[in-house]
Amino acid sequence: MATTSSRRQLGRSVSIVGAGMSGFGAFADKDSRDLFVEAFQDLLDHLDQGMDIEDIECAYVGNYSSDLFEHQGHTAPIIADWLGMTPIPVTRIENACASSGSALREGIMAIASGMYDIVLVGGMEKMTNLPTEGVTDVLATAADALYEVPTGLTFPGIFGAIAKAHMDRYETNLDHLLKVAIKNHVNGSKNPKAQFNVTIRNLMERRVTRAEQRGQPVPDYNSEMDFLNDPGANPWIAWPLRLYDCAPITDGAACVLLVASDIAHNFTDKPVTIAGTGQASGRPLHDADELTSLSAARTAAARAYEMAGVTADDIQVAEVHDCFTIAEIVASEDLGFFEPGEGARALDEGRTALDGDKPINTSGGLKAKGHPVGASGVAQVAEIFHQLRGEAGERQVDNPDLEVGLTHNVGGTGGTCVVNILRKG
Amino acid sequence: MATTSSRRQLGRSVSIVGAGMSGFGAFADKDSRDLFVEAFQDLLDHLDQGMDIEDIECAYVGNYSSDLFEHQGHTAPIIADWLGMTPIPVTRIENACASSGSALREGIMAIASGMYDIVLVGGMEKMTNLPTEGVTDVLATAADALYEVPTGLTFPGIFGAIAKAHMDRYETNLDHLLKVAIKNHVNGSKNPKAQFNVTIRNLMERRVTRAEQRGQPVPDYNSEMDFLNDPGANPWIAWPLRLYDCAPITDGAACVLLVASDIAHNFTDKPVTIAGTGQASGRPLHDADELTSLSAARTAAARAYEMAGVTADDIQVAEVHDCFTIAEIVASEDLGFFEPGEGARALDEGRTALDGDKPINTSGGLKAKGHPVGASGVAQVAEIFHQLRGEAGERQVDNPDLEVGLTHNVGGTGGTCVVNILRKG
Amino acid sequence: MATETRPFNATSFNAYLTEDKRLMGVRCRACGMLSPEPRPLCRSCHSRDLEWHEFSGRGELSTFTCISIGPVYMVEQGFGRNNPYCSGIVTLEEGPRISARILGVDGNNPQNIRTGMDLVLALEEIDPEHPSLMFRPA
Amino acid sequence: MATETRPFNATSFNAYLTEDKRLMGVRCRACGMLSPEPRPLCRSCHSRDLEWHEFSGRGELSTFTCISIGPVYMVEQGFGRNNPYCSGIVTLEEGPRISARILGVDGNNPQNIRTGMDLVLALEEIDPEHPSLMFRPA
Ligand SMILES: [Zn+2]
Ligand SMILES: [Zn+2]
Repeated sequence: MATTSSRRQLGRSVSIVGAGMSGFGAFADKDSRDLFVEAFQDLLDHLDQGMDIEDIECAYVGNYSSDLFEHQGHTAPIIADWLGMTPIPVTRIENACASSGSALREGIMAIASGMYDIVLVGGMEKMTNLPTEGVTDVLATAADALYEVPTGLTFPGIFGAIAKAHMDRYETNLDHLLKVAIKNHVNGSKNPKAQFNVTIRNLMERRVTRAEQRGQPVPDYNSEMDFLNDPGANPWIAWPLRLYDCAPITDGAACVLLVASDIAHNFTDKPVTIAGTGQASGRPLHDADELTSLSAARTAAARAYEMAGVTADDIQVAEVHDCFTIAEIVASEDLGFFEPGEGARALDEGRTALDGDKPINTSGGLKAKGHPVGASGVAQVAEIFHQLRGEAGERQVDNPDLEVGLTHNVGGTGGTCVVNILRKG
Repeated sequence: MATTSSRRQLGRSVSIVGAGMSGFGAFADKDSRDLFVEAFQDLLDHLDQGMDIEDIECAYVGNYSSDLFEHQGHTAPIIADWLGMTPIPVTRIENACASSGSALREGIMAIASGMYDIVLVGGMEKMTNLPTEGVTDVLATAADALYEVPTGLTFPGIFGAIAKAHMDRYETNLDHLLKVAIKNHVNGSKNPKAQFNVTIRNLMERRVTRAEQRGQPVPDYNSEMDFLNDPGANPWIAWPLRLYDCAPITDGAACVLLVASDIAHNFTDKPVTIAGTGQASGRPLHDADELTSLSAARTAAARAYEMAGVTADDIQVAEVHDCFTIAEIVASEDLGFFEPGEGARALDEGRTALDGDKPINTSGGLKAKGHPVGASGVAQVAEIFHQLRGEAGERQVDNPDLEVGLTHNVGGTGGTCVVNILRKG
Repeated sequence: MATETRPFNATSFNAYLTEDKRLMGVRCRACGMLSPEPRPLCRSCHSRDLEWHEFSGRGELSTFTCISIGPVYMVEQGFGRNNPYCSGIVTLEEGPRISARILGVDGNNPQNIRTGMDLVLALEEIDPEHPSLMFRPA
Repeated sequence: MATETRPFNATSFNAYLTEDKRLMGVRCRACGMLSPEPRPLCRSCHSRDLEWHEFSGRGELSTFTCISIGPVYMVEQGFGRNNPYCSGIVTLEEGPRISARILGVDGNNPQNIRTGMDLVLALEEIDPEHPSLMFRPA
């Protein structure tokens, strides 16, 4: 019937020329507009050749639920006003925890369409003003309110069920989950913006010291694993997931500046190009093709690889959506980095560590960097931007040929997945 | 610094080839996914040459706050699943009552970018499951939660304050507001999909009949104005606005099918082209340039006119955002149809009636057709689509040269405004 | 059956479950697709020719979790850190899967809960005010 | 002043209002822009060189509405169809406008409420738990 071309090519190329992040953490005094301004100021402060804010023509704001967290809908024009950008068009994009991953795509297409040359894309979430049960309720709205939520399934619960299925089917065990947390905290300890700028070993030592100081029984930990297996230190959230399997509750914002590639050199000598982008939708876990994989991630990755003309083997650094430890293992398989069921072994072999052949979540990931849900997709892109430009400091991947990186951003339990592939230059 | 071209041209032209609407009204049994499917089925049933659903490559869902209305966030993948479209990328767009106006723009840019050829854009809102105070609270989240909402200002309240300013400054009076309602109900009475498919005269007669049947005192109405001035029939909501000045609380959905213009004739012999589109952001009323105008509407209109290469005089039919009666008067001035302060006189002269020289809200507008906020922007586009194709039935504008129509979709109290200009062919 | 004229939506699903004590979903007359969630459009072949279909309520446990930190409404029912509850994915004997609470298992001892075990719908446990699917070991 | 080191945000705004009984906004040192809402970036010239600025609390009523159907928290305070309250836009004597509750006027007789009338901040009426600007006729 209709002619659908198989090409997925942009009418013109789009580059990232700047990135910024607010601090990630718990900030009682800050509303989401304050966090967004902080991220934007960080972007401006690090933009190689500066810019005139008036040149920004359009903006996108990824946000999951200021509605429920702050009783504030319609956040886009507020952000515009707080950035001094009124009356440019500003639009909020919501795809749960993939909100700003999707927002980035809208920014890319807005430029590729010919409508705009310079677009700001950001995301933010202000989460810590609700108690944990309140946050649990809000995050549950990313699942199906009619057929999932009434069964008591929470966001950690659904990933817990994925973990159980993965452990049933493959060699994955509880220790593998914890190893993801240990690795990502090691990376986070090298990231000054991370909510947990600290290793799990440090956290373990602090707990011992505190017990000593208080004259309480001193735990006898021989390793991080001992600490993480102590139910007092690491209680169950949704078996088989414990506290340290879960990304924290975080306030934060991130943004990037996108421009048409033909003007990128007006902003920086080191732009990063959008090589490929893919997004896909998925169904509730009970309707998933597999209980051990997110089909939307596989589809989104396939499209992004095709558009970029690369394969999984070409990816040299990746930020993946480790909202829970199991999610990183599943992501590493869905993205084709490892065969299905081989993610845990790759972890054992240190392949995904900062000095491995496939470094994953150099920023600390959502687990250690923090997970202000609406900001996470763009914060991932900011990390790859810094890695490809060789400016990631202590956590810089040690690879002189670093050229291609990937981000993998998941909404809810796989209802949305966005994969972006970035290339240096 | 950066080179910003002044062109606002799409890389390729985009056409609308189909439109659908659910019924608009109060539907206790229907969730928003049911409403969206109903609108999509209406679209399919009226698509001139049919289509294969599998050809749709991408979709956008405009929705204001299923989060607060249904405790359901992340609606996009649910809509995809319910339409049988998983795994295509689907993204929710939120700009308050302009959500689906903004969604349409994303759909336009997605095609113009070269990424997709065939895109579904819709919107929906399920509002009637909350009591009126609850709806008032939800709608208030479109205003500023920090500096507007705590002062008790509601959504009708802010438009009430605009009405008062307009009456202070210009010749506008309370009767003019009511005349908007009377006109739009006349149009709505000719629209079978309208929530109020009935004139205000009919409503007045029903009230008289009911009083007679019940043996109650029979009101002595000589005209609709008598009826509308009866505080029992038309109580104050936010002075100077009464019940009949306000769009109703509505459940509903609408959608349109966008395609690259070069394949439009695969779907229909009567496509409608996107000639121009503009969006702008605005500030809270207290920070507006004028208390009698929405600056975002003026900016969005200027951009849309420029892109389409037309002026206000060229617009032959318009759907404007009459969330309140005063909003239609202000819109008719902001769009340049009439000079500032002349909107009320134009109404007196019947210029905006169905048989006037500038017919506005032929569908009945938000006032009579209903205002499921996330759906309204696309429902407006559906109306202009039908008008330009000469298929608006009883409410068809009687103009053999009808070629150019406009939609004006406002988020909140002017924080967002989207103006689209459509051209036949 | 008179009930078969109900619209395909969650209201009908819950009414069947709580009033008629039946697990009713839909079947596509065009391609045979079965869905316990009553949807108005077949997601496999996009046909709109669907009919109500009764599921037996028998199935097996495909995966599960035991939740210690629940949403407010589960906390209000007394669940929590010391009393986790089990929810999971049930594969119905007709093929489709569905999410459900799993009753009659010990949330404090998940290692004793066996995936693959047979389950039946626990209709009598369903709260008409807050309907949700509940299964128990067969 | 020690207080001038507070961050430019709503928490500081409300603390000034309820604890210090002052209406504190910001002034741009680069262009002079005044804003009663404390924003960290000048929206006129995009400078980040702002300072706290105290507003006198005097102004005039620019427009208003009398609200019969209020949000839940106003209904809980006894406002409603028979007891509408007045909210409006106040132009501060320093120039900027701001939204506020308007006290000391009869919400049932809006025709007697005069735009242009002088107003003063009613600091004593502000609820520290739910701070919002309140003005009354001067
Ligand atoms: Zn079928
Ligand atoms: Zn300034």
